[in-house]
Amino acid sequence: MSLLPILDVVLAGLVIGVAIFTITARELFASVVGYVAYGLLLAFVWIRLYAPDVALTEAAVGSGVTGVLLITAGKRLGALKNAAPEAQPGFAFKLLTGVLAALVASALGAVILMLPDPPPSLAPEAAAAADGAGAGLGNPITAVLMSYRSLDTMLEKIVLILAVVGVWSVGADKAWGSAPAPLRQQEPYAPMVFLAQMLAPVGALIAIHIFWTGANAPGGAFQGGALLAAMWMVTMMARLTDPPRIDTQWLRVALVAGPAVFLISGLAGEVVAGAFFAYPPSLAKPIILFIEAFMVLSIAAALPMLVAGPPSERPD
Amino acid sequence: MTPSVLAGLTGAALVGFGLYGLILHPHPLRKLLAFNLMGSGVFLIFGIVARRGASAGFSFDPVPQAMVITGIVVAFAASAIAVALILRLSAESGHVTLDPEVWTGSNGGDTM
Amino acid sequence: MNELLLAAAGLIVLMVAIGLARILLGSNDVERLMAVQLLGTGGIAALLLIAQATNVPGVEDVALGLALLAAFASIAFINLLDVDQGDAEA
Amino acid sequence: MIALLDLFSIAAISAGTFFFLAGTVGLLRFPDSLTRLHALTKADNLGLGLVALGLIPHADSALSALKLIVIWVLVLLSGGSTSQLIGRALRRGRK
Repeated sequence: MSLLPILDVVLAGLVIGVAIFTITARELFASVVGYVAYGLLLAFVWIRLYAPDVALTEAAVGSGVTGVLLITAGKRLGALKNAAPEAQPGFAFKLLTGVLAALVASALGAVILMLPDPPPSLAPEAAAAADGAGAGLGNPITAVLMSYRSLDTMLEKIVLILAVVGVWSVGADKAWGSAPAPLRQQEPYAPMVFLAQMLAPVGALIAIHIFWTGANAPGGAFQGGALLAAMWMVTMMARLTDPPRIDTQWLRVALVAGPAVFLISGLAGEVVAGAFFAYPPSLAKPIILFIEAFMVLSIAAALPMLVAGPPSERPD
Repeated sequence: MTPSVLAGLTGAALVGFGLYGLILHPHPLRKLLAFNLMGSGVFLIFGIVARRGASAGFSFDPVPQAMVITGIVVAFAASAIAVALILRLSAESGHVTLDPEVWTGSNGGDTM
Repeated sequence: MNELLLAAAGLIVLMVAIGLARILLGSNDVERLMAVQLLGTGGIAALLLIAQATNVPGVEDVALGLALLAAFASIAFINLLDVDQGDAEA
Repeated sequence: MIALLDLFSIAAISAGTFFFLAGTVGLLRFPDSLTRLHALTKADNLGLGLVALGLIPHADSALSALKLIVIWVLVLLSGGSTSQLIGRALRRGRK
């Protein structure tokens, strides 16, 4: 195992190198390309930390979907090539900022080197809670998300809905109810249509698989939902579909379904099992999978709508 | 140096770079990108806490990991709102900048 | 065997890193995109090798997800490049 | 039998690593973007394919072996199509 530390150092160096490129690149496009590469690399770091669940989420949401959000925004700003050159800060200010950033980074580094030993851990507690309520889940992270910290997870779904509402409400008044602008203006080129047609069904299958195995193995509702969202966006970018009108009934139902089912299950737990978000032990696994299925739906609907942006005035 | 400590120090460095970019870049989307970079550094530091929880008779501490997953999604939602606001602001003001002096002052010098 | 897998993974990561550094630092947008594609593929290969050597379970699923996302990112960038190259607005 | 399979793995993974090497060298040394694209596709198609092939004998189950193949097919599909699109972007850029 002598090669592994070297590999880790190379990986860390790469992550930092690409991060520096992302910050210092002159153009927005190059910077976003760097950011997506950075997200992929970070996913490998997470794998090395034995966190495949986080790796998948980081790659899907942190890198992939955020990257698409930024380049779509850049395209809409029409300012990819010139990044407001008139407001370049002076040298003294740069130096001061550099010193401040270095101070913050070294303070954090010092804290990391001085972390308490033995480390405090909620693992036993979480394991106990998961054993009680989320029995039958082989993946402790899914158990934590759906049982031990289920209120957090539900509120986080509500944050997603609030974000969609926030993005929609930024649009112009007269555009309300219409569809967001399509992710591509002109007719797509044939290979892209082909790729989207091939990729989307396979990708949807893989997304559902990752959601399903999430009960016992790395994966889960977040990762599956994000992949499904990515596949929907692929079809939008190839103009196989366009973003739906924001007053469409099914869209709104899909957005609200996840948190609603979650909340109802939580309230039902109050009645059946005696506590908010308590599941009857014998039924815990099916109930959790049932809730997660609706969460996948909501995430898959919310992420593309966040990327597509507010409704546009043009009647597309 | 264990992989965890190395990843933690990487995270600390990322926070530093992100902060630098966040303060210095005039372009709002670049600021947002730097902010996301900073966030992922914080998540990484959180992640090594999860990894260190490994010694408590568990292969890792699932609680911080689950929170990082939640955090990544919330960070994305916040970024999406920020992007919507930036787009609206520049559509209204005609300038791609957050500097109030540029868009309240003379309306010459279109930066688009 | 494990040592060998790690050596192969290390070599691939190193290669991809060199390519990435060179292309990111000085070239045009299309070549940057190519470098990221190489990073995705090489990264998936290295991931599979390292996972085999260190016994992290369930990594095939992560690799599947990464393969999907690499394609997704490429499509998004090309979508943008087309516009950059001046396709007439429909 | 086990030794034979190991030998197969070693051969396939070494060959795969070689193609990554070749792809990177090509990406760095070839004179223009189109030839670099050519080098890149070798790493995509053959490099990852051979590595996946070499790992199949070590897969835990038939399902994970299948997943390795699907990963390769996905990369083939997206690599081939995006290369087309990149090539087109390059051609249009040159005009």
